[in-house]
Amino acid sequence: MDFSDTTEEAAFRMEARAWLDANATPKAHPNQTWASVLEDKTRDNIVRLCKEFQSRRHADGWACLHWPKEYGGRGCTAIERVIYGQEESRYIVPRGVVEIGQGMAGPILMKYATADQKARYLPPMATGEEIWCQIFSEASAGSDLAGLRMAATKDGDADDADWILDGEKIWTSGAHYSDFGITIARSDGAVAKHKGLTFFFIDMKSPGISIAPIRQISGSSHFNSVRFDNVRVPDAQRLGAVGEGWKVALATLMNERVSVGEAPGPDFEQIFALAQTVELNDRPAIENQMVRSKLAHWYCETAGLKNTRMRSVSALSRGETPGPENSITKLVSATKAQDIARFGADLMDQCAVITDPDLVLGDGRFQQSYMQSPAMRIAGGTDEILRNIIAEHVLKLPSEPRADKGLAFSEIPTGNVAGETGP
Amino acid sequence: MDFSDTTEEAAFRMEARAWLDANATPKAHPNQTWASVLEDKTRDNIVRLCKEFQSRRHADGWACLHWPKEYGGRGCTAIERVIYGQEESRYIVPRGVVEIGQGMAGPILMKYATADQKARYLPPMATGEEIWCQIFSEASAGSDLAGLRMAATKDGDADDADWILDGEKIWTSGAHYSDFGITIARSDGAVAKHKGLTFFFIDMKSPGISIAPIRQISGSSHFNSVRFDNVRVPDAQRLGAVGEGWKVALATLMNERVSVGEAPGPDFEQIFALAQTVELNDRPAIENQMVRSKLAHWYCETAGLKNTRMRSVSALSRGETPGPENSITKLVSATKAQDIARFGADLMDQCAVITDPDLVLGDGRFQQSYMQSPAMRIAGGTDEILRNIIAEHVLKLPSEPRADKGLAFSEIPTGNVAGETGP
Amino acid sequence: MNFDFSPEQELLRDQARSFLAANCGAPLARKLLDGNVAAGDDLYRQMAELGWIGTGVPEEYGGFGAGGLELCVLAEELGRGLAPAPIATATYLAIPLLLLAGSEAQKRKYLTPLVGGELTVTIAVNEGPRNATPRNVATMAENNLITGVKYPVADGARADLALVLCADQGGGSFYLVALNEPGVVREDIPAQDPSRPQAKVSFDGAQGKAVGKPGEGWALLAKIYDHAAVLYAFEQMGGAHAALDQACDYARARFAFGRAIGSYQGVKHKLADMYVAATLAKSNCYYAAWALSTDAAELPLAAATARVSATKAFDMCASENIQIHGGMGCTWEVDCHLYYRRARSLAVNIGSNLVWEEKLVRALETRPEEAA
Amino acid sequence: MNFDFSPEQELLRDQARSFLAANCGAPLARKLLDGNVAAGDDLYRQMAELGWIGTGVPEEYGGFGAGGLELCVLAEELGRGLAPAPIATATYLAIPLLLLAGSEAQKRKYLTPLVGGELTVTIAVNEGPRNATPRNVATMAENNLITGVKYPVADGARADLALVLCADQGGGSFYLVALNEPGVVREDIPAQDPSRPQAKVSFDGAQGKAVGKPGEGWALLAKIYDHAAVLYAFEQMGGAHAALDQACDYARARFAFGRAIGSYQGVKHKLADMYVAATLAKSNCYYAAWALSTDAAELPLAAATARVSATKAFDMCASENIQIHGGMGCTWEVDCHLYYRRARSLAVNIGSNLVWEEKLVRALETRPEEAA
Repeated sequence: MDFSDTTEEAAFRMEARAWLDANATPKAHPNQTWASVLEDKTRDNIVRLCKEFQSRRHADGWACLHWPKEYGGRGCTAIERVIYGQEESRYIVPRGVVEIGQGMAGPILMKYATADQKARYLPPMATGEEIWCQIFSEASAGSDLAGLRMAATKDGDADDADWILDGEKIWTSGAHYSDFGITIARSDGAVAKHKGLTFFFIDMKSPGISIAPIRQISGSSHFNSVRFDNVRVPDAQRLGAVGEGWKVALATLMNERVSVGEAPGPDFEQIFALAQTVELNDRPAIENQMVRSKLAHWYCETAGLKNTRMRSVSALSRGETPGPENSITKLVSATKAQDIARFGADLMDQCAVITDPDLVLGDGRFQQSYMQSPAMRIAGGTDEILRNIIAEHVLKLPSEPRADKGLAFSEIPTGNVAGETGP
Repeated sequence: MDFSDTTEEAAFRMEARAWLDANATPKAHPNQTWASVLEDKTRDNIVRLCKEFQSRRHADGWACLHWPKEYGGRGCTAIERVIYGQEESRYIVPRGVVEIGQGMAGPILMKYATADQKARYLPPMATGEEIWCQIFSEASAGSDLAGLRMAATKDGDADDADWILDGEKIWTSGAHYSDFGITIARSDGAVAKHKGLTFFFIDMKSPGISIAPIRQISGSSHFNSVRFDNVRVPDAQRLGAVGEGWKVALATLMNERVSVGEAPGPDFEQIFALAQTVELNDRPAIENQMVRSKLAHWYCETAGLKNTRMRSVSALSRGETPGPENSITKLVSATKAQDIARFGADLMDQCAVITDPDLVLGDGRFQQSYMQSPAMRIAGGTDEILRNIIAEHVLKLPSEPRADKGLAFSEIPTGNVAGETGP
Repeated sequence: MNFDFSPEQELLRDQARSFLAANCGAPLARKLLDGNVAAGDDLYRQMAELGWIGTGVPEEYGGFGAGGLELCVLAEELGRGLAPAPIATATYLAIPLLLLAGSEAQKRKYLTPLVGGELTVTIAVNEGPRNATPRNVATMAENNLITGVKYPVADGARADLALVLCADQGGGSFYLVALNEPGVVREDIPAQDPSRPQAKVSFDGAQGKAVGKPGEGWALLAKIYDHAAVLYAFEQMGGAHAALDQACDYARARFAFGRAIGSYQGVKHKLADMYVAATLAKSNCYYAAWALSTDAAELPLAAATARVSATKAFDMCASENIQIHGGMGCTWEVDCHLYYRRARSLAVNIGSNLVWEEKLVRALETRPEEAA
Repeated sequence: MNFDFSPEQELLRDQARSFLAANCGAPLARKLLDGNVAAGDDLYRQMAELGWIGTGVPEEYGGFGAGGLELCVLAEELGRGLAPAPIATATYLAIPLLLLAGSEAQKRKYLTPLVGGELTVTIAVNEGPRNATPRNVATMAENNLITGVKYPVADGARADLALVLCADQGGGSFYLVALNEPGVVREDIPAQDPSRPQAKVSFDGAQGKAVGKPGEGWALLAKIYDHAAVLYAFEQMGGAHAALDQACDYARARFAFGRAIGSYQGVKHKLADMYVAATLAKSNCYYAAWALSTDAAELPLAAATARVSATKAFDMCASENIQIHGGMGCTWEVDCHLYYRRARSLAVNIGSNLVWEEKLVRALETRPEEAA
């Protein structure tokens, strides 16, 4: 049991570190974010900086680590990706624009697109010249994503007739600045839910696409809704066979799950620091044993997640497939973030009602996290879905009987489809 | 908002108190139990004392408060029963032998038995001369009681042919000293689960009945298993129509649910006293704010249950039907009892491993409660079943789709019927 | 045994609930969230007309002379109806403080216009990010001239008057200060629950009038907090039930995998737990209402018990309501976040559960022997 | 990066698991529960033959000179296999204490027979119902004659030797006492987990030999407890996984309402939570194993973290295992209660989480700056 790299891993780590040293600034403290040092926080500037950095990465051979070299990637092993990630996490690096395309759309294109399409789309995706987004969820299809309703209709009987897309999607990151998107729609409502879906990639400038930001409960808008009104898509932009869209989508969802990390927000170190700062009944809060017991609990969770990830990296290093670590990480860390935010507020007592970073302890991050953490417990698999996954995939418990089993999609009970009309 | 009785209620309370004063000893402290003052704790002695006390009760008109007077009861209102219970709880009173018969079997007989049967069986049940038990559960039919398998077969084609019972029941209290029992068995496996059951009362001395104590994890045996081998039961002892046994049983289960109280075991006052007694890191544990926070939590639950019961009594006093108070009480108090037992042990630190009442703080009751509380979370409706009941009956949430719906009992999947063969 | 509100009090509840449903609720809260700080003014005047502000005020000062029970009923409905107005600060804290400690002249002068809604009043205790204890209050009164900085002050940017807690040798003293007079500067500060606005109020030699005896300020505050805890608890409990109702409605209506999500035990059991928490809180509130209305010796314990239970219940119901709504619950358009914000704002007003759990246990330790 | 046990260590695990499955587990625990106190003697001798007792003992004293990692692997399997023998007390606490503080002569004299299983040893610290602190230890040693009463002492009625903590002016001192010599009276006391028997041991001028320097007793104990916490955590974590496995097996096999109870979210989500707790505990145990085996400065923090996580995980898995088994889980015949008893007994050995949470936070407060 030791934490040292193999010779090859150590060499790769040195190489990565050297490149990062030459191309990025080390963080001043572990929780420093790119956003916090960014002077011009406009979307345009963020997109510009991300594209620039990606271009440098690509020029030096550090783009798309997991992609094959022929498409502009580096062809890294899983453990090399982890090592690069460990090193990069110590630097301030522009993030958040190219990842969805490279992580989700790229692998799909590699598997389902024609050689010409790959040659056309993958290189500019790798360089960051062209940005891709993922357009999957619908208001009435969240956990039950395969229940989506956007219609894909053939415009005529020809085998290669265009498709017409009609419907509304939500929770799309980066729709505004993306050049292309991958999406999935229902091409046949008369067959079973999973059987009637077809997968496409689309040009985001196609007529009929309208994009609107979704305001979240925190007040900010990190996602969009994307409306499709009679959007024409050439059959050549179909990925996978007609009706096989669910199989195609599943592959991207697996990619998504692997990339989910610990929920952001004040972490153990920040609540520990707050407890050392604030007073409770005229004594430092850190002296209060109830506070200490909570801190012990969160430290155990935090260390447990970190050590679980190390065991996972260790398995990767041996060439094994990682286990359910990401489900555990998200399940535990999202609730932990919400609990820490709430407890931080309790520690601040009456002053916690204000959010002004200059007047409230902890720069207002506890208040911010309180408003952001509910989404963490939902996005990328709700607490409930994650528990199902752990129970069924790891513990091999039987799945629930399905009320929609064997039914044509159009016959599946939907209630009043509350999601579409508001509760 | 006040806590005073109406004139009628006050008069009834005085009358009850006067009778109790004349016939029982007031408790020395609120948690004193009959068992703790009993010198001869043998079962025979317990049964004898209970029968004696019931006989006195009956002679003075205080037996079977809720029964009509014609069968030897007092015909009390619901609020009068509560008032009597409040008063009786302040006295040491023999308990635990006559209640099941009077609470479950009696009302069933009143509803389903012939006039002759009522005349024969109800008066000695009221006086405590004859003891009745309830023989329902089976190892493979717990929460899913209607999945029971004991077979009831007609011995011949005559309408009034005897029935032959074959199978094994568990969780029967008092089977050894009971004269009669009520039971339910499957008379038809070819129809749906709830449709093939028939209800009987039986003479416990019938040939073919064998009774064995069930040892619980605490080491004690409060229940029995009852085996039926070819037990012959006259058709006249059938209660309700053939195949309508479930309807009959439901009525008794409702009676059972109403009578479930707070789980026994060290309560808030006892953990509070322990925290005031014991030391933690050389300081009184009560000074530790983590301990204080736990105490506050349990006090809130304890007070919440007490005040919920008062609201319920208030509704009874107005003649209204009580709500889901009993489900809430059992759900909260069983887990609370287990948590308090565990925390009490943590407070006792290393000494908590021993159970000798003379060497361990709290007379060993925390250790005892640790072993008894798991059953509290299961008997009379598991935590999970109680949550279903609250959600479906109070919050009107839809029930789950039933995997056994529309199936003949014999076709319902049973897995390996683990309960019958051990896990 | 009548451990319940009277038919008259239930009538008041019905009236309050329909009034608030028609004039308040999420639509009004949203106006305040969108920055329309004056949106609640009309509502406040209407509440005054309905007599709500003066519910607990004797008739001689223009009030209705009703008891604490009526205030409890109103508070529960204010919680359910997401009431944004400064009615909580006025009726739970400031007016009771004036009634308790004000001179006869002060009561005569201020209570009638307060009850009528012509004047509004708040209470200014906190001084920044520490819980309010004598060590943490530095605002001084010299010759009735007040100097210091108070924040957060609920509704402080719009109220006409404030009861300001000042430090002195002994136990602190309250002063009544007109906030629109010279020597007072106030600014809005961004709040987690903008429908309950907060302000920073700076006093620089502002004119104040002592309320109560010198040095009894902290004792008065403790007494008023016990009183207010019952009303806050009712408001929280009302909010918890409203969030629970919203969650149940959604769980019945929203389908996934061909059936209502409320039919899954993952959702169903969560809702049952929310109901249990809200019910225990309600029952503890009822007992505290009895203690409040009879000024029973049990009030400190009963108030802390209600407060702790109700804070937990509202926190739980508000956050799990979002969870049950899934992604939609995280959008601005769906009302879940209004309860979620309110839950937190009410949880720390008059002190968080870290403070109230301690008060609860201290009350238990000083119980008379026979109660144990 | 190799944050895992080596193939050789995994081989040891396989060997231990099959040995314990064949010779120990529930059947042996039940013999002890039924009062057959000698039932574990054979097993203990076999373990000694397999070299387990001497795993962490240098070869010069008859041991195998393996490191802490091998002990961790064994401890996890002892937990899984419900091992009843005094091996825990000997290998987690007493032998490490002898190794740490014993004189060369003492080590030469005692370790070889201990490793070989010819002698057994326990540790006697507690004196009744208070957690063991200098204030609560009154047993005295005068001229190496020991007087005082110790309980609970694990395996105290059957062990040959005990390391007895005695009070003195300074920091306490350990004495090695032969328990079958004059001046020692011992009696079994009823235990919550009879498969881990407890005794009351009274010393009345019993002959003792000082182990370690005078006055370093409490410091030694703290050090040994940090060491032992890692091993107890592994044992608890092994027990947690065994209880989880039992619960999963039952949830897959038991049907209600026509389907396996493990298909209901009420059961399924509970099992997922148990798995998460057991997994976090396991990962924290691994880190603590690394700290133990390298004698890293992080050991006190890592040990407390593993201990606190593992105590919670085993408590949870053991009690919810019963809940999932329903009524059957409450019967003596089904094995659930063996884990449930063991979970509690391990939870308080070497101090409950009230003590270990405090140690954890104290370790955090004294972390070197850069670690934060």
